Amino acid sequence: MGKKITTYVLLLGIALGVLGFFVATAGFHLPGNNQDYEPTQPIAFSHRLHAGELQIDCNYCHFGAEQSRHAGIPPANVCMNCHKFVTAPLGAIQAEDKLATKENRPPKKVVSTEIAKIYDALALDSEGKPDPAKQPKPIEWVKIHNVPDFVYFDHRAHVNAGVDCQKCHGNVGTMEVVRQVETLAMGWCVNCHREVNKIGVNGKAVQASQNCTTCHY
Amino acid sequence: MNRRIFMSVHECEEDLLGVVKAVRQQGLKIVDIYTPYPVHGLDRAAGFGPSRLPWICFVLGLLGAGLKVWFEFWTTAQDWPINVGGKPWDSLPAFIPVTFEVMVLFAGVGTVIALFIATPLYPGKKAVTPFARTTDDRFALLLEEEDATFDPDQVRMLCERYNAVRVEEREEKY
Amino acid sequence: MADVQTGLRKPWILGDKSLTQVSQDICGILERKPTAMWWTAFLISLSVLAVGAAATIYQVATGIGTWGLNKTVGWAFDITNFVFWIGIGHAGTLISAILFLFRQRWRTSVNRAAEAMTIFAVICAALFPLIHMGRPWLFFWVFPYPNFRGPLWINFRSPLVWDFFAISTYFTISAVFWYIGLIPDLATIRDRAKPGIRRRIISFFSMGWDGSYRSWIRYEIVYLLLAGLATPLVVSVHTIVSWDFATAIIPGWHTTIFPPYFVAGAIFSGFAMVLTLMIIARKVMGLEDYFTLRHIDAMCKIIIVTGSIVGLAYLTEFFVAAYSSNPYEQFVFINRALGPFAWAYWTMVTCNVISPQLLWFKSVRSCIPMVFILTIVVNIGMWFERFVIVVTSLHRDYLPSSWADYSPTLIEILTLLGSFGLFFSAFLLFCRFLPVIAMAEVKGILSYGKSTGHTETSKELESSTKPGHAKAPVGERELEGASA
Amino acid sequence: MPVTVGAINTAAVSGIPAASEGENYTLVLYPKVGLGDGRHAYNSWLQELPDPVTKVTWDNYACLSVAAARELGVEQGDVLRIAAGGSDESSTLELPAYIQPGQHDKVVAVAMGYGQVSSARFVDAGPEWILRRPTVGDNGLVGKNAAPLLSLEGGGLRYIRPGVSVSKTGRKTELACTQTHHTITVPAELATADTLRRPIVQETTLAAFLKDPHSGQHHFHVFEGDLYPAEDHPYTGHRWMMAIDLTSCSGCSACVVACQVENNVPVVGRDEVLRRRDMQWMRIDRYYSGEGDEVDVIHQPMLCQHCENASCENVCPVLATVHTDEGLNAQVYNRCVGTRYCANNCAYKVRRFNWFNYLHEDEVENLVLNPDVSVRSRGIMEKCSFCVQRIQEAKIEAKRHGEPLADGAVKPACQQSCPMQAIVFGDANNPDSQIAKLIQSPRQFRVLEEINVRPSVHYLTLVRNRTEEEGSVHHG
Repeated sequence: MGKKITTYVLLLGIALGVLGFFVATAGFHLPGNNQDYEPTQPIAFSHRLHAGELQIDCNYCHFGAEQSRHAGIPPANVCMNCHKFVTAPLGAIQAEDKLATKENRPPKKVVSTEIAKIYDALALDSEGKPDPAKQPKPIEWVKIHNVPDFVYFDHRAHVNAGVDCQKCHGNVGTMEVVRQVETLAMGWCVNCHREVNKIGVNGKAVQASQNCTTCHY
Repeated sequence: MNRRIFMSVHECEEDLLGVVKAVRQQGLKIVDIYTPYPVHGLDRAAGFGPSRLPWICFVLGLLGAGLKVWFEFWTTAQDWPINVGGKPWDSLPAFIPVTFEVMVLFAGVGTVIALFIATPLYPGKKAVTPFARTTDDRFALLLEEEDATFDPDQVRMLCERYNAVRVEEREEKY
Repeated sequence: MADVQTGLRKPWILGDKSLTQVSQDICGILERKPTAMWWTAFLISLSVLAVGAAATIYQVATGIGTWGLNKTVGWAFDITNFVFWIGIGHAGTLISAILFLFRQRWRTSVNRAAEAMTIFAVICAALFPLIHMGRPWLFFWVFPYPNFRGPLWINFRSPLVWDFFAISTYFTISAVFWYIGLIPDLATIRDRAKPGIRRRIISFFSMGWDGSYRSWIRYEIVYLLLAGLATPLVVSVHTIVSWDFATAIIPGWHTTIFPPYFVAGAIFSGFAMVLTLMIIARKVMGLEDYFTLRHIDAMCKIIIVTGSIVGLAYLTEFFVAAYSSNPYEQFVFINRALGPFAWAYWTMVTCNVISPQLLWFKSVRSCIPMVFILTIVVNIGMWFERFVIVVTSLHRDYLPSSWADYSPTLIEILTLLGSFGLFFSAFLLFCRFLPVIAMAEVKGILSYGKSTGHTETSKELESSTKPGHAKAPVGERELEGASA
Repeated sequence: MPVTVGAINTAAVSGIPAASEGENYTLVLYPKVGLGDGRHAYNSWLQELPDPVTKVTWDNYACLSVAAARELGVEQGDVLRIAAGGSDESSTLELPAYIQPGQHDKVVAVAMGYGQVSSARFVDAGPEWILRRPTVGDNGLVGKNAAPLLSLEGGGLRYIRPGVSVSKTGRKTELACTQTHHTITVPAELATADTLRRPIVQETTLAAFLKDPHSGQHHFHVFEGDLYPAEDHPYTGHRWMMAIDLTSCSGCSACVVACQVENNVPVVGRDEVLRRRDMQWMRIDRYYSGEGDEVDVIHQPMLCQHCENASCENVCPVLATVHTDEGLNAQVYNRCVGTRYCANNCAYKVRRFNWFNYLHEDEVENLVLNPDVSVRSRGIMEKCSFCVQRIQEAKIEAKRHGEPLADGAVKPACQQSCPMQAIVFGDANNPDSQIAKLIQSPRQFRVLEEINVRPSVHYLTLVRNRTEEEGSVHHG
């Protein structure tokens, strides 16, 4: 009897072990492959809201993509183009308005906690005025799409050739938190270069180079 | 089903060759012969047919060479042609060395695997020797007592004429 | 059949051995405890290996700059050692395969040790292309495997890729050939061994070999096929190694004579190394009856032939350089003979061309210490041959501005020594744990050259005595055999 | 095109005293090409820049003529004591000898700019390993300061000091030299008469050139046809080529430093140079031609020739060096496993190997790394890329603006920095480009053309400003 129990326990253990192994290795990537990387950013910026719902053009914020190698992370000033005026969700502002009417006082400016972080970074007070007590400091965004140092990817060439941002970055407009969709492995780049030489980019014929020196120098 | 086996053990290859020829003349059925080393001429004497392993070797060699030529051509000229030192995409002469090596590898390793399967031999297999010293210095001839016409005494006398050092009969499952 | 060929020929195995005596002699070595001499030799080899390993680890950890190479001389000790060891590794398969095809009976005494030597030498050789890489941990990039780079394949036009395939094939086929040859002998050891862990291990590897003649037929065919495959393979391997140089454009490398020249050189050095090892082994392990003066004599003759081919190749190289009227080519050869590495060149000529000529004399061939010294001299010479080819061609090539000298660092020298440590450690272990002489094959040639007395006696018995003549002993043996 | 040579202002040199007689030598102090008077001594690039003539790095030395060295029984590297009278320490200098053909027999020349306190920072230069030798001398500095031997005369510094004595100290040091064979001829004892001079530089005199613009050319057995089908590798887009005018090149080595700066080429330190492992992608080969002390100097900038039939590419097992469809010989660092086969098989020996992890040794240098070029780690081959990062940038910018790539839009660092404009780079498939015209020049030749590697770097014959048609020009 004791032996039987031992056998069952052992079998169960093995089964659990195998299950655990598959669970643990399900997210396995080869070294250097950061597919599905989804870090938490210092500000809970929603691409779904901005790029998806509000239909803001990618190039509005990532204006470097057309003119330089790097698409760039927009400086906080770019945020302020809108967020000088848009400071909180509509609901919060309406609530404050209601409250102010009730209390019979002028409504206070409502700044959501996330937008307040932008103000903080630019050393502004809650009214959007420079606050001499604060020091401007950069927002420490976490880089998601990263290629190794020996790879020279150029946004300019791709954007001007008409490649959609989504081709490499996935449908960012649906992502609350941005995640790396593609592998960004060399084969992924090369195979796209091969494909577009046959079918073109959005109907336009292109010549995508497959020379090593296109990316490596 | 059981069968009766008649075994005769000899001390040297000349005796073995002699007795094998003699039993063959008598039309007796040889089950197997156990020897410490490959005795030349015994295959003909015992009437064992030739092995088909050379064909396996040949086919595998051709397969290896063919696959390799195709693979080299495909990788360098088709899948991703890269200009290396101005050489043509399909540099067939440069592919010969590797093709040859892969041919030998396929043929050699494949034949040995075929041998292991055909014999069969595999690691950890338990050896069943009819007589302990057949891997040392004894030659054992195993005959099958097919039917009633097999006269053990007569065969024993035949074997002893060729200096059989031991003669034995046993039942065997098969 | 044996009675037809006997009489005039002398036996290869001395001492009028019986079949069981062969098993006794060869297995006895493995069944006894190792001698003090074996321990001494093994510990020395192991220490040398440890020092070499330390040097290699330091090199891999720090950078290949710990070797004395420079921008002009990119290869020196590394590829010299590689070609040297590969050359040593050629004798084994040559003895096993080519001499088997030529039905040279004397090969049976040396083929097992020579094959083992081949395997260890190829391991030593394969080590050098690996550790000479700037990034040895990425060595697998030389293999065409599917990958996430496109996939990006490899350059099948590169002789280094050919090398990779040639060496791995050669190693695999040699190892398989060696193992196949071992199976019947392992069965012999198994059946002699006392029950216990040793017997279990040997039994595992003997693959249930039982000496059935049906197996022997297939076995013999496979052995013949492997020999037939290994013969062109052995020629191809050193040919490909020589193409490392011959397909390059560097004067002194770029020459069509290299393949035959390298193959002859490989056999030359390989036979010398087999002789070195076997002369030690016969003494230490008491194998004088199996590895006789006649064997030494036969091998010395091959050394003379191959040594002379090598000498001819040296001359031909000079002739071709002179005839080419290519200034770079001519310079390289004059520079070899008279330039800064002239000492290496003349060491090579002395050791490889002049010293083997002594073997023309029967008295030298039958003097074992003399042969022993000459085989070592030949191997020194053959190491220098590769050194001369690699270094003197590189150090002064086309543009005089980039001419440079080369001298090895301590790390390089220790790495070379370490490879010897590895080789001898492995060989000594082999001598301890596996039969040094192919028993099944030696048994097959025992009757060769012997007086046919036994056969005649049996014939006599056949005619004169009645059946059942062999009496008492049979009964005894029956008892003995009953335990099986 | 006639060439006029301005009259030499002899008045300017009248102040130099005549060479001293007997045992005494005249000491000539000169500012170093790279270091100047020492103001650049903290700069490792310039410390490792080979002197345009002696090719020595990381040291100063006393140059003696061949005859003077013979007279004093001095060999290269013997440490000499140069005493300029006076008993104080500052008037003597101990420096290794360098034997300089073509120098005046009674002159001992010493470079200024060494022994500077700022060079103490190179004490740790170079890779760290057990057999390494230091970059700085016994004094903890690079070289010896020759400034105390300057004299003040008439309110001005005099760089020339007659009456110095030169003696051997009996010690010897090695000089870290990037080139150790100095002539274009091979050693006489190792050659037959017609193979003595290597036909790797074409030179002629002005007189001969004016008569025949093709003068000085070697006539090789030119390879007719090809074993391989040419249609496999047509160069239909850009075809990058370079031309280097040997007549214009003065050997100043600005290109060498420019290339080093642009391409993140590491500084390796004195010991590594001694081991002949200098890393500069571009080097200037300096050859003496002529007999004894009467020598001509040839400067031949040598860089990756980007051969169409590149011998390095065939031998790489892992496709780390391959050809692009614009004629570049690409070196892919991240694919390289470091067999060094390519470097061995390079006829020009222009490939450089990272024997150790070189960069990151010098903090100041690391601050000026070019972000557009990968930093190579150890075990990797590297070489001139024709500044492919600049090519890529220019191509993408031209495409962005929708314009064709203009001739001259891509300038590699060497061309950009060449004060003599001896280097021209461009697209040879563009018939209007400067390079397309230069490769049609009657002076055009390619080094080692006879081995059919088809280099993309063209040279223009060196024309010496001489009136005689033969002069000291030796034909191979």
